[in-house]
Amino acid sequence: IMDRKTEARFAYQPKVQIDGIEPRDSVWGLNYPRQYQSYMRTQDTTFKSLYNTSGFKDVLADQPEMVILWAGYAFSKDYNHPRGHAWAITDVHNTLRIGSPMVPGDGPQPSTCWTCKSTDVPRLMSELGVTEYYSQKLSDMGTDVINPIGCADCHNPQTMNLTITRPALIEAFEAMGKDINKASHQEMRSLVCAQCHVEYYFDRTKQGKEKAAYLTFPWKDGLSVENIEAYFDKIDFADWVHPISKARMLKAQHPDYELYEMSVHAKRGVSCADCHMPYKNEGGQKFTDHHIGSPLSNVENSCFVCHREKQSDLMTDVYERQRKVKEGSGKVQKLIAMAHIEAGKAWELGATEYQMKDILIGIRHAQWRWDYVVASHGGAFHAPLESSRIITSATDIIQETRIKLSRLLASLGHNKPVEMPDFSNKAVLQAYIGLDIPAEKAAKSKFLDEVVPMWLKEGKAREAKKEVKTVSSR
Amino acid sequence: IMDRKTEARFAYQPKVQIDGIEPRDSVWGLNYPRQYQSYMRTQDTTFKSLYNTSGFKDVLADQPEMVILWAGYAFSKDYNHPRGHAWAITDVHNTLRIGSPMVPGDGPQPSTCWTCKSTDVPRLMSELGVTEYYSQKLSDMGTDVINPIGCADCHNPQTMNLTITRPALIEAFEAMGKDINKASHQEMRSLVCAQCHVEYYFDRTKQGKEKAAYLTFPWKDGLSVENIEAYFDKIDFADWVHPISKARMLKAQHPDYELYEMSVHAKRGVSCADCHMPYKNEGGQKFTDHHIGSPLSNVENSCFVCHREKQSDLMTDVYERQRKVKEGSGKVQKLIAMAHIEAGKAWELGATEYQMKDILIGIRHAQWRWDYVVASHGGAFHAPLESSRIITSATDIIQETRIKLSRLLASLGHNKPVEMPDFSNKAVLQAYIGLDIPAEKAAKSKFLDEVVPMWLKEGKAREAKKEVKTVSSR
Amino acid sequence: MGKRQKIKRKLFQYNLIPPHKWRPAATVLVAAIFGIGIYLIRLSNATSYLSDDPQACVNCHIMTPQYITWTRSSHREVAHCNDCHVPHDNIANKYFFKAKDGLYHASIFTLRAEPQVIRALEPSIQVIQSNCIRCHESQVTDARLAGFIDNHVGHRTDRICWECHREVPHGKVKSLSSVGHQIEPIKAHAPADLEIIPKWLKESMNTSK
Ligand code: HEC
Ligand code: HEC
Ligand code: HEC
Ligand code: HEC
Ligand code: HEC
Ligand code: HEC
Ligand code: HEC
Ligand code: HEC
Ligand code: HEC
Ligand code: HEC
Ligand code: HEC
Ligand code: HEC
Ligand code: HEC
Ligand code: HEC
Ligand SMILES: [Ca+2]
Ligand SMILES: [Ca+2]
Repeated sequence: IMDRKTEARFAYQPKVQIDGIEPRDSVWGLNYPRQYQSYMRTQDTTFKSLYNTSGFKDVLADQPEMVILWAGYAFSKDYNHPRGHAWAITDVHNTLRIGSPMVPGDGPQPSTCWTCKSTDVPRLMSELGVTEYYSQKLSDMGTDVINPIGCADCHNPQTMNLTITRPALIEAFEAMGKDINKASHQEMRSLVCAQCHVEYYFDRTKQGKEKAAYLTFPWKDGLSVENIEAYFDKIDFADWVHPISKARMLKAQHPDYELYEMSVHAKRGVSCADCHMPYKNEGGQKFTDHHIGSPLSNVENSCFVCHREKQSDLMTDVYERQRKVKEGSGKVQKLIAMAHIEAGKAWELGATEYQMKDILIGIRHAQWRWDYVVASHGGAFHAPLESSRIITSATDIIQETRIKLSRLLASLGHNKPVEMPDFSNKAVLQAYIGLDIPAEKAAKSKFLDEVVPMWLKEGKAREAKKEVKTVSSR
Repeated sequence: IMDRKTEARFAYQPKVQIDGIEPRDSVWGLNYPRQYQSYMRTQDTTFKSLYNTSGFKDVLADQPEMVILWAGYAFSKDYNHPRGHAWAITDVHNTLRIGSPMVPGDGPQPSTCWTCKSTDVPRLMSELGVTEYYSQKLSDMGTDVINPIGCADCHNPQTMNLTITRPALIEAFEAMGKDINKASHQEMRSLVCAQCHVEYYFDRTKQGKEKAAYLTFPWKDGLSVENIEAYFDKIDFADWVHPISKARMLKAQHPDYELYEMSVHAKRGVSCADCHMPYKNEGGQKFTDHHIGSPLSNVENSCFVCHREKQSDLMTDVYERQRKVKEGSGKVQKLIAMAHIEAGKAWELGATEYQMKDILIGIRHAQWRWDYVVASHGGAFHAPLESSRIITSATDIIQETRIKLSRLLASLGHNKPVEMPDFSNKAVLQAYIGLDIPAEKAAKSKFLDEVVPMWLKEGKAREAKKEVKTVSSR
Repeated sequence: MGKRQKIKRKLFQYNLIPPHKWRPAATVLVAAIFGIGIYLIRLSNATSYLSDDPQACVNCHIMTPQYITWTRSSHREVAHCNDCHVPHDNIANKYFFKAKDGLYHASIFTLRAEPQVIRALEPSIQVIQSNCIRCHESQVTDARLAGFIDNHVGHRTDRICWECHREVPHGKVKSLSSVGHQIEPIKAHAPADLEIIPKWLKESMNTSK
């Protein structure tokens, strides 16, 4: 009997022994070939649904007014739809947002940026210590971070149990007075994603850790958009100051988990993995499909577990909800862009800080709320009503602000619509806000030719030294 | 076999034979006591949920700004939450909206008002003809309309099949190019409700029927709020002209069916009766519970058929959706009220028709959309996302309009917020718009004392002459 | 379709084609039976049994409780009678079971020998059970859903599903007298000219008064 039990636990034959933190999926893959092979398919960028894609669509080209919204912030240079996990490192290298750091220590971004991109991160954190890891430049770790998101981010190598490898999530739970160790397995099937698919900010004021760009999730007072807004207001945080309107702005980054938690699926206990990593049958073996991507590429395995509608009905369910939310968010982003420019005009005409105070708060709050919905690429389906509710409130706030602006402008002698740039052209708008994209692209091209290949080469050489222990067959 | 077929159809023992159109439920009740008794429970006004009630809550007292929205229209005098079907006649008698018509032919409202209130309506329509029925005054039919909504409105007396007794629904289907006779039984379980729980208007331009206030559902170009808005714009229809803003206004009345059709429940084939008239077990007998009211008074029989959540979870599902929609609608109604008053100020300061044109269209459209959502008391749960989407668009439109207004006001020399009356007091606002409610109430009291008892007495006397045929027991 | 072939094959299989010398007599007999048969078929709407229309089953008033409880159940939109009560492992088996079951029901019904309380019999219990599993396989075996329901894995194997899911789909109380009036127009009984709009209204609207 004992024998059979062991057999049950090791129905598979481990080929290699995984020691410590092993960042290379290919090594794990020797033991778990099905999961590995399906995970490798996150390289595939061909799937397209109505609004989303694995194909790395250029969001700024699609909706150029975002360039105005993010003027003065790196997102105005470059922002794309996400693609599969396999691309996480490449896409960081490629993005204009990190500049073109030709030598270590160069460039605008801190090491913290790597946190959600690589299995090398838990390795580095354990080697350097968490605070030290957060205290460098992105370019300092170019040769160290070479493996995209993978097994080691979510799994305990000994037991294969799901595990949390990112301190920010653990700390966020602590801040809320919760213990993540108490999470059920079903919750873990979402929490592994919540390590990355969440809104974050860099705390540079942490006592004794002032040098670090300390990755923090602003969940202390709750997960709703209002709770987080109030949290940021209370600590008077701003990601940047908008050069046109001078508003102290917030950037919302992919609050997928937070919005999802407001949905009926979450209330009914459905986890991210239920839809994005459904069970799959291959050669009589059932396993979790690790090809994480749009569930719409795979409705039969994902939605059908719980819903017996026609596939086309489930697709239109998703599209209808996305359309209804995007109708409002598409509208409000244009209004916010206008408000920035109207505020700029007001400053130009001599408005005072005092006159602008409420207006700037209005712009900050409206854009924060809009971004919260839009930055969550799945949100319009994950939590359609909550998304729509937030968009309603953003619309109200920004229009109230624009009424104040129009009164202020009138009092400054400008009682008519403010002239706007052409909102339909990304390049024109980038020039309008003073970016020299051709120059940035030229630098990037040099960086990609000269620096990145070296980073990868050195990194691989370092790894090659680490030995892989094979397990002798019984 | 022949024998058994008859047996199947008359498994019960009818006590009376129902001839022609029998408006009295008590007569039908002799044959179908369970359905009758449960239907009589619509008299019960004790149930209260978070937002709705069977208790006839005074909506204007609750949200006084509506008085401004409906200035110049009867709804500014009196508007209540609905209560059970049993009250339909009483509530028409009581409402200030019909005035106090002391003699036949008096009063503001046409006979068409009765259409959705009584089983006497099919009787009268068959006696007078449809157009003739629509061509009188409400007060002309005081003695004729005495039975509230009942069996004869939804059932064929011979077969008990569901049936459509109101021409407006049949004509609306024709206008859409559909044949209502092709409706499935499951669709009929919603369509009987769609005879009344729908948006309507009185067409006074029907060729050859110019004297009639011809009840019409504006569905020709589709059921969405935009479709219907476009339909009304095309025929340049207005329910009334707002005395303050001078906007040509539309009133949306209870588009319960239309909004419901946009929901996921409708898409999955759920009908009104599934939730509002669930199956019930009494003494081992199963029957359709005719106590139509809030399903929240009866979650076990209604939602539990399809959902196995905790009752409290289903309740909060409903409340959460209602709260999220009402957050936006509650806000936008105040903004629209402000826009009316701001527009009034602009006229006062000498604005021209030309300057006001777009502004008035904005007010018309925003209020129409807001009303569409709010007038459907169930809408915030029936179709939460569609409701929220509409509220977003109403918010955008009214604020855009108010920006135009603030520019116009500034150009007329008034560059500051317009002074508003106290939005928190119904009586104050009614006085503000020039209503003399105490006088109207006094007249109503006289009407209720002197006229209504006479109407009912004469009506009962007329009915007493109609004989009820009992069926001899076999 | 191959329906006719299938019947023929079945008939052969069970030696139901008479030997040569009996053929003339048999032909007459068969013709007579056929005549009455057609009449009966029309009267009882037997053709509808070949379909998956639930209304087929309600031809017998005896099925009314099951029919109307089903129309008020969560399975209404997703499973018709035959989805549960007929085997779905292969098509031949489906029609064979249907024929057998139908003949049995029909005889009992015409003989008025139906029991006061109809209950699912052993063979049909097996059919139903396997149909529950057919549709819900992924749900009841999916390890990921085990998290939702304590002990479902254990419990589902040692008994029949509706021992627990008693309301699926007919509910607990199922006698004929328990369900009162069935007002959904059953095609078999409804007059051909059944219309949703009452006559008086149609006339009134036509004369456009
Ligand atoms: C270690 C961080 C990390 C974790 C853990 C993580 N993600 Fe991601 N995810 C990312 C990043 C970064 C991207 C974008 C990669 C890119 O575009 O280069 C991404 C992309 C995606 C995409 C878009 C894929 C496409 O083809 O468009 C989906 C869907 C997704 N993740 C779902 C999940 C789910 C579900 C989980 C948990 C089971 C999860 N992620 C866990 C960081 C993470
Ligand atoms: C808390 C986790 C986290 C941190 C910290 C983080 N990212 Fe990401 N990143 C993600 C996720 C999740 C996605 C997928 C985003 C989506 O769905 O839009 C992503 C996507 C991206 C992409 C691909 C999509 C695009 O816009 O082109 C790039 C590039 C990127 N991140 C760069 C950065 C940089 C630079 C930083 C530091 C400033 C950073 N990330 C910090 C989680 C993170
Ligand atoms: C983004 C998070 C994430 C990443 C990355 C990831 N997994 Fe998983 N893995 C999961 C989740 C979630 C499950 C499902 C756990 C459950 O349902 O019990 C799972 C399950 C498994 C299982 C259990 C058997 C099964 O199929 O359900 C194995 C083995 C496994 N993963 C191996 C791997 C390997 C090998 C890699 C790298 C190639 C990897 N995983 C990468 C999240 C991840
Ligand atoms: C593990 C179970 C599960 C999976 C997988 C699942 N759902 Fe659901 N879904 C539910 C539950 C439970 C509800 C809530 C309704 C209820 O209580 O019956 C729901 C509700 C819905 C609704 C109505 C909610 C709304 O926003 O209007 C839609 C639409 C829907 N699901 C679509 C999908 C689609 C599309 C997929 C696949 C991408 C999917 N679901 C995957 C269980 C699931
Ligand atoms: C033709 C396919 C089919 C058959 C056969 C079937 N079901 Fe279902 N069942 C469904 C579908 C589809 C749903 C709805 C699930 C959803 O909305 O995703 C459902 C829902 C359920 C539910 C949840 C809803 C409720 O009413 O509680 C239970 C329990 C259930 N079935 C049990 C059974 C049992 C027991 C049997 C056998 C007697 C059975 N089912 C036979 C397709 C089927
Ligand atoms: C009920 C099913 C369901 C659940 C549960 C779910 N998602 Fe999604 N998710 C979807 C669907 C459907 C889409 C839209 C895909 C599309 O438009 O092609 C989506 C989109 C996304 C996207 C954007 C993908 C892209 O290509 O831009 C991300 C990222 C994502 N989900 C992450 C998550 C995370 C993290 C969780 C858990 C917190 C989660 N999802 C839970 C169904 C689900
Ligand atoms: C002949 C017209 C008519 C028909 C048919 C009709 N209703 Fe009504 N309904 C009304 C009127 C009028 C009221 C308001 C009565 C009052 O407040 O005096 C009402 C009130 C209600 C209420 C509020 C009850 C409460 O206690 O708050 C509900 C719920 C309702 N109806 C649902 C339905 C449903 C479901 C159907 C179809 C099964 C239906 N109605 C059919 C006219 C109708
Ligand atoms: C197309 C059908 C229809 C017509 C025509 C109609 N009503 Fe109603 N009426 C309803 C329904 C449905 C309700 C329940 C309303 C709700 O849910 O708010 C109602 C509710 C009422 C109520 C009770 C609630 C309240 O506001 O106090 C009164 C009084 C009333 N109507 C009077 C009238 C008058 C006066 C007219 C003519 C101007 C009229 N109705 C025309 C369908 C109709
Ligand atoms: C607002 C519409 C409406 C009114 C008014 C109404 N019914 Fe019904 N009735 C229905 C609906 C819907 C059904 C369910 C039909 C079905 O599911 O097949 C029904 C079913 C019935 C049935 C069939 C048996 C059952 O319980 O399902 C009887 C008998 C019946 N009603 C009698 C009456 C009597 C008597 C009255 C008056 C006291 C009445 N009804 C008033 C809509 C109505
Ligand atoms: C006859 C079946 C049926 C009845 C009765 C029913 N529902 Fe549903 N409900 C569904 C179906 C089907 C869905 C869509 C989800 C899916 O496809 O599984 C749904 C979806 C939902 C959702 C998610 C949709 C959303 O808007 O987010 C909620 C919440 C819900 N139902 C609550 C209720 C409540 C509360 C009641 C009772 C008042 C009720 N339901 C009655 C079948 C039903
Ligand atoms: C899925 C279940 C469901 C369906 C289907 C449904 N309703 Fe409702 N309805 C509700 C719930 C829940 C409420 C909210 C009750 C409350 O707040 O107390 C409601 C509220 C209402 C109200 C307002 C009642 C009041 O007291 O103010 C009316 C009127 C109504 N519904 C009519 C309809 C009509 C007409 C249809 C079909 C077109 C319909 N409903 C379909 C669940 C449903
Ligand atoms: C979801 C599966 C399912 C569907 C659909 C279904 N049944 Fe059943 N049926 C059952 C189950 C389970 C039983 C056994 C109930 C018991 O023994 O308590 C049953 C029992 C019966 C019985 C035996 C009497 C009784 O009530 O126990 C009859 C007769 C019957 N069904 C007829 C029908 C008819 C007619 C339809 C279609 C209108 C139908 N069934 C649809 C599952 C189903
Ligand atoms: C000619 C009349 C008639 C028709 C048509 C009919 N039944 Fe029956 N059925 C009966 C009678 C009589 C019984 C009772 C038999 C007994 O229990 O001895 C019965 C019993 C049953 C039973 C319980 C006994 C068993 O076999 O387990 C089921 C299940 C059933 N029927 C399902 C159906 C289904 C499904 C249909 C439609 C395809 C149908 N019936 C059509 C007359 C009929
Ligand atoms: C010992 C009792 C028991 C047995 C036997 C059993 N179940 Fe269940 N089942 C439950 C319980 C308890 C639940 C959870 C409660 C619920 O959701 O209704 C459940 C839930 C379900 C659900 C999900 C229902 C939902 O609301 O989403 C399905 C489907 C289901 N069972 C199907 C089956 C099938 C098929 C069988 C037979 C193979 C079966 N069950 C046997 C007790 C049982
Ligand atoms: Ca942020
Ligand atoms: Ca109207």
